[in-house]
Amino acid sequence: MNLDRMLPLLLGGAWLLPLLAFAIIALGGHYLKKTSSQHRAGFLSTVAILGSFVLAVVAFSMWVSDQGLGEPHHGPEFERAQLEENQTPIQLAALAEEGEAEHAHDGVFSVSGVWYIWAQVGEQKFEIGYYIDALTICLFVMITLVASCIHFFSLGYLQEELETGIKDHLVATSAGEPFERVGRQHRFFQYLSLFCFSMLGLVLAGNLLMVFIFWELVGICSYFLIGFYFERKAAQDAANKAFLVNRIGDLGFLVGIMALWGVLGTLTFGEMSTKLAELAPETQQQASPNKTTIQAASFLQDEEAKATNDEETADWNVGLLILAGLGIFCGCVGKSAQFPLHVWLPDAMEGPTPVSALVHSATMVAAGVYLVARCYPLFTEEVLLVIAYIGVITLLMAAMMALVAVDIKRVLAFSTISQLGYMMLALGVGGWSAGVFHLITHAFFKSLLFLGAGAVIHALHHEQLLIRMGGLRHKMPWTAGMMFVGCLAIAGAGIPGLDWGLSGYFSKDALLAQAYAFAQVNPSHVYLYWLPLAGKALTAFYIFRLWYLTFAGKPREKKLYENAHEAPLVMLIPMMVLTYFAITAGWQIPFTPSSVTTILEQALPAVASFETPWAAALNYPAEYLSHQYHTKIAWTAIATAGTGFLLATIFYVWQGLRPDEVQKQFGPLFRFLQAQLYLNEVYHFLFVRPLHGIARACSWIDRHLIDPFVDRMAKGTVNLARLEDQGDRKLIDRPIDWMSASFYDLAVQLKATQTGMIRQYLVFLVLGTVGFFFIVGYLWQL
Amino acid sequence: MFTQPIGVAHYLVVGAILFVCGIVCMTTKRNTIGILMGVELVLSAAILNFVAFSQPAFRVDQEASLGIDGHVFALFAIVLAAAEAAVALAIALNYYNNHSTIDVDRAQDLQG
Amino acid sequence: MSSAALLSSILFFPCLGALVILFWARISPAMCQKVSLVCSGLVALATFSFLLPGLPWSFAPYEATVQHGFALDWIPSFQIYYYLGLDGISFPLVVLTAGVSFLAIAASGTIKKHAVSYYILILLLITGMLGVFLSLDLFLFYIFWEVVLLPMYFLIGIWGGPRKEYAAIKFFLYTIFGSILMLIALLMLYFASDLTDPRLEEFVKSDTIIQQTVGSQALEGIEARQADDAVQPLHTFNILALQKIGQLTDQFDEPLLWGYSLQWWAFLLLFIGFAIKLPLVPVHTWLPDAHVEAPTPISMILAGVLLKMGGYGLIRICYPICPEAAQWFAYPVAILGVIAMLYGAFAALAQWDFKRLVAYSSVSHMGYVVLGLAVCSVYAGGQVDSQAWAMGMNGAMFQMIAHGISSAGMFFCVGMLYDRVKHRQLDQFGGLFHRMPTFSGLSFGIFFASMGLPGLCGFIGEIFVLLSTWKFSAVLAIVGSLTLLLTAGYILWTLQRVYLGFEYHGPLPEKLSPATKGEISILGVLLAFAILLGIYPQSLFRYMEATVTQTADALAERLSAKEEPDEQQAQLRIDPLEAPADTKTLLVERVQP
Amino acid sequence: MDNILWHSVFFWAFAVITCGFAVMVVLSDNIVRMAVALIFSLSGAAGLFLLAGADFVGAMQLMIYVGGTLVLLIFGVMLTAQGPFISLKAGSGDWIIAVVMVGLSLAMLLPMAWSVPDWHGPAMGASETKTTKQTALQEEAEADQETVVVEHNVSVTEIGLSLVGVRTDLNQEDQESGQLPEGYLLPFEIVSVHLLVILIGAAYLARAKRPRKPTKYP
Repeated sequence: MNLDRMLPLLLGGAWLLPLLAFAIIALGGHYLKKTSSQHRAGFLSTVAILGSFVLAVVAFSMWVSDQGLGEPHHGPEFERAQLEENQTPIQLAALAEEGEAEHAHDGVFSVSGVWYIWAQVGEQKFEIGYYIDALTICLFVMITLVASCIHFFSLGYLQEELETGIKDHLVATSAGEPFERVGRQHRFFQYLSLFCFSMLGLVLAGNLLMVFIFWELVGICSYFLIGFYFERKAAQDAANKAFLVNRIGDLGFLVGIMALWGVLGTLTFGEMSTKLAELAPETQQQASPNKTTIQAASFLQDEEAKATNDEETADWNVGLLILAGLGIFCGCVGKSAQFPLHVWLPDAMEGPTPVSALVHSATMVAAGVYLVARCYPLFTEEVLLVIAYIGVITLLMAAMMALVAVDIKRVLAFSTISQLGYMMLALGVGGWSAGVFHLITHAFFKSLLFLGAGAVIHALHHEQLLIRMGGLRHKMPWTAGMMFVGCLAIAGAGIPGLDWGLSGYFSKDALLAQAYAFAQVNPSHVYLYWLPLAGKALTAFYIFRLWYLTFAGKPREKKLYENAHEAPLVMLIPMMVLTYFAITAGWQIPFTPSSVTTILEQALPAVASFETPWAAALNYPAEYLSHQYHTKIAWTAIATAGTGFLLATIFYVWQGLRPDEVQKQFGPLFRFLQAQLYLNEVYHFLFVRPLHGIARACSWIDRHLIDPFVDRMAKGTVNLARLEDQGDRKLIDRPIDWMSASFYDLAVQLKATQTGMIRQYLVFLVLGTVGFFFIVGYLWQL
Repeated sequence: MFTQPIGVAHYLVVGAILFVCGIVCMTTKRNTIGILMGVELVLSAAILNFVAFSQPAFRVDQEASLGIDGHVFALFAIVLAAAEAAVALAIALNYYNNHSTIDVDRAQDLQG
Repeated sequence: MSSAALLSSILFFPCLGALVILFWARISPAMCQKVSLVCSGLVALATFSFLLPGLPWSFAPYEATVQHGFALDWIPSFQIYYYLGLDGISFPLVVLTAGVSFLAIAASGTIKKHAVSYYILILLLITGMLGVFLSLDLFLFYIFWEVVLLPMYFLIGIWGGPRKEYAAIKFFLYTIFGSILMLIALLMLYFASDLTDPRLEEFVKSDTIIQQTVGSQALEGIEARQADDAVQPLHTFNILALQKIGQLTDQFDEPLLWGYSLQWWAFLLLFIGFAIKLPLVPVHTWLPDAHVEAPTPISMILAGVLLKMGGYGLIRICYPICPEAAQWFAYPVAILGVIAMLYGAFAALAQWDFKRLVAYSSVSHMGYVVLGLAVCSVYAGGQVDSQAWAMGMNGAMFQMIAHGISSAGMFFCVGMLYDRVKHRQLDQFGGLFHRMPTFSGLSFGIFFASMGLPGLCGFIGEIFVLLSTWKFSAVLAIVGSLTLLLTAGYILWTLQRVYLGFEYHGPLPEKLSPATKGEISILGVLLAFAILLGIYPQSLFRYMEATVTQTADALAERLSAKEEPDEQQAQLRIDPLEAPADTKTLLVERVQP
Repeated sequence: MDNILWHSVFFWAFAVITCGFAVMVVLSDNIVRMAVALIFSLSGAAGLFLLAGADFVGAMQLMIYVGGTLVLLIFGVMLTAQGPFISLKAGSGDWIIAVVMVGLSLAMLLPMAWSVPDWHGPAMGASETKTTKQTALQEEAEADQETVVVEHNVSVTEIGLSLVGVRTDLNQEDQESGQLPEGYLLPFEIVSVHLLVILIGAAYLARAKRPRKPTKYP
């Protein structure tokens, strides 16, 4: 079989099928709608994505038969490392260096090429091409599979959109009645098909500019899908917000592309590594897949005259490379909803639930993680460290927000943010395959959870508040059961002794093990392990809180409960498929030593970590070295997750602790989290309002130029006099009044901290001490 | 576990657990006497650390131990702890006399 | 068919239509439109036929030279010729002009007042615009430039909105001010030029048009010069000859005033003139008023074609004739471009009038054109990176075409709404997606094209300009890229306020009828072009890239040769790909003792 | 089995006792049970002192703490433990805070305790490498030493002398070099006076008073 020829054909076909469906629906939507009773548009779309799935599977099997499934990386050094488990960190690092030399790797096999020249200026070409390796193929299968399931689910979920008179109870007309509109299922499938096309294009793209094109296209699809119920103000705002926040990230991405173009002169994935190597002509390329040290010093030439000059060029290049890495990561921060650009994702839940399942959990938001994985060789140590820390901040923050969310979809949205944070962390600490593996497992169990939530919302007639649910397991046993599996998967349930568990168990285990290995050799970044571990307890807590509140206990709203019903089969079957994969995605493929990870590891890029002048001298443990910690980490992780589970059970089943009491006790913190750290307000105050201010200022300047100049001169004198008077009042009196008033207010507010509670003072004392040691210890180690 | 010799670190871990127990005791007990008990635990943890640091056999570099200094400080700490207990108890009794309760949460006279 | 007959008939065919309308007794408005439609349709057809391969007059792609060039005597005593021709720079703009004009006339159905004069004027306007892009003689160019001005004045002043007189006179005064500066500059250039320079010998011998017009005289002069005889200088208005003079000789380098050279002053004057037309902040304030008051078809032409005249002037006259001045002005012009981008976007964000918003978006988008042209990057050792500059110029050209398509479409959308409900207040729309679904879908496409969504035409020009700017100055590139965000901001906000929502809450809701077939086809054609250029930009680049790149290369060569590379610098020269502009100063400091 | 160090065994035993009863103190709501658990916890700590070779300090711990302080505490319990006060329960939120603080403090303290390799105990590995170079006879002698942890017991005499200013553990040369003896005479005196003052004060505070109406604060 000729992979070079067949793969582009197959994957290109899989890529273009949804576009075809989109074009047909877009141009012939009117006709398709007229025969609405047969929902043709939906079928067309579904058939297209199924076709893509089939093509992707064929491509996958061709790949496997040609390239094999990959072998787990257990070298001889692994056993040795296991023997010497009680080594000190320094010895371990030395061991890692030693092991790398033996761990030779014959490069990444990929198929790349050009479909057509997009634009050519002089000698510079911009092409529409493809780059296919194991990662591309795995993601193609994952995306088309999840998308197929969700297309089917949508056929059921959006059944009512086929009717001609739909009452939207969330929109009240001026007459006070619910707004009535014509259903538009075909529009939904049109957008969904366009999205699938863009997402597959993003994964298939052969160069960064093409990635950027599809990056924006998935953004606009997300815009359309979030704003599907565009009658609702909230949906419009959410759609705008999603696109604009993403644009902020994209600006960074663009800067990254520009910087990369400046330093490498190419944006094609296939050429990047060669160009990177060219940057350092006398590279000491160690024969290692995971860490190639290109020392800045090697830029130095022999000739004295050239030396300083070249060094500066090298510095500049490395600086540009860091900028490029940070810029590209900035794009990923936007798309993957990482802190501080995560604010759009919770609002994006305004879209229909299948959209949340597909776009805002499984695929589009994972595109950021994909891009980081794809551009991995570009990232210097500083950038990776930034990625890791952003990931940690995100995962903790989002998990805490999920603790207090009351909307079932929002809990899942925060959970998505948190899990994306885990992936970023894994990539940041050198766990390339762990991060990508978690991307894939997460896609399955999170879309399962979202579809479950969709089934619940569908059954309750668009009720999303957790506090109005409860006891639904009697009415919807299948949904409850499958969602429970999903919860177990996201919490990473498994049995460490037998090395058996759901998919999330394996991916999170790999991820935490890598973080632990990283913390072992970089003691100053030990929190990169501790905090994710703590996050795991939170994960288990919030996800089971969701399940208990929805399905366990007694029904809280009798009327809603009475009308609830199990989802129809067209919705249940996709969920079953996803359940199957949520359970098994992490398992070994029968009769082989391989699993999804080993297939992915075929695409493991060689990391050229530049020893930059500003480097914090980090050690990146090779990923296979972290295998030795798996058992240890698995126990720890299970214990942590178990704590979270236990706590959730104590709270919501045994009612040993009372949630409302806790809520009262932590009132301010609770409100702070529920308001999403007031970030929306802060952004509004810091960015949106100043921007509008500048805009108004620009407009104002124009009008002043329009005004007759003489006119202004005539009125000038009078105005001057008035201005002086006003100036006295406003510029001198007002600030002084304001100052005194605000000092008084401040004092009144500060008074509240003096509660007089002895035990509370004690808590502050302890937290302060711990914080002090944290800061001092951290700075010291730095 | 039992084949490894004991080092300062082991004592420190025990001390840390005692310390944390003391802290938790102080923050979760509303009973004045309970808080006093927490204080005792915390002091006990500190004394334990003094003693551990003064034993040269507990560490690789035997010269670095505190020696007799640690013992003397431990003694002082014990004595002061005893004195502190006496005074604190006196205060607690007084508080009880005045407020007819030993619930510290009621003692909010310092509220701003 | 000879080139002369072909180009002239295309150029003056609209005038013929105007004559027909003029002498057709008691013609009805509908008939006027039909005649003009046929007339401009034939022109559009003719220009589009240049794109087809195989025809005897088809325009050859990947070709840098002038095609279909010809010159006829006009005022030979002042070396003024009727010299027309097409090359990669003018050809796309001619096609754009013909296409947008046709669509604008098709959109003129609502004009009932003084229809005869309206269509006569609009046909004259088309001739003027085509003439500006076709003429290669500076004097002819100037004449057509002025010909455009008057019909536009009347079209705004008679068929405009409530404040039409104010807007028309403002437009007229602004533009005439720029024209006067231009006139001074081109006379300066004319009198400083001399074709008898020996350095031009090769050019004079090879260029057929020069041979045809003043060739013998020039060659005699050159021979006399080489023999050290005194000769009368031979001035010229030929734009290509002036470009060669600017690039090959130092005739424009003489100091003129306050220590600045002639070309410095010429550049400044020409730049101001073109910047007003473009328009560039701070001389842009005629644009919002003119757009708001002009009727819809005129807005389409104004935004779609007229603004491009400024950009065309810059890339055709300003930069090639005055390369050193261009380098001197690189930073100020680039900064002005970035300011225009940001300022226009900010001002658009603050507008409540739909049409004003679109007008300001034009200011913002034309800023890219200026920025793309200005990026002559200078590196250590006096090497100018012609690649980056070519990329910027190409991006600027592409941006002009793309903006011609998207802004015409946007103005048409606004005009459609205004025709129905007679207001343009953004906060009094909403819910149009329910009432006019097809129209809304097409408008979304057009607006997204303007927003620079990849896959549509607006993206390519922007990304090219920004990429080339990065080589010039990273800071400007980063600041400039903020425009992308602001553009997305105002476009999305506008779409939300106008199209989304559940009900229309403005006056005259009963008038909101769905779009007619004609309106849909106008928008559909524009959107189709936007998509075509978006997914396959090479379809445009293939025609213009060679010429634009050649222009950039020639300029870069001139500038590189000008900077005397001394030995040490040559040694320190580094690959332009790897070194930023900023390191230049650093390296130079290092070299000097 | 031969390798078992009984010192370590006793250490773990006492450690479990100490920590276990300390946790009991925390988890118990009844004040009387807390007091009992505290007695055991402190006794366990005393055992740990003895294991660490601090005989005198251990004895003092038993006498003063377990004997004195706790009697005092129980005295207090009896005086105040009436009806509702025996078990005052804290709210759920308090427990959450407590768990967070446990986590934070342990996350800070435990890595710190293990962060210094010197503190991990006497180096057994070092002596192993030594044995390869030595003769078999010496090996036997060393083997005995290996299993027995050499402890340094501080005698009461040493402590007593140091409290009055005579340091027996320092080199004689250091003492004679003209510097002041580094004893604890001054601190000892200060502590003594301090104790006296405190006890008088405590007695004053706790003296029987006429019952008074609780002051009302605004």
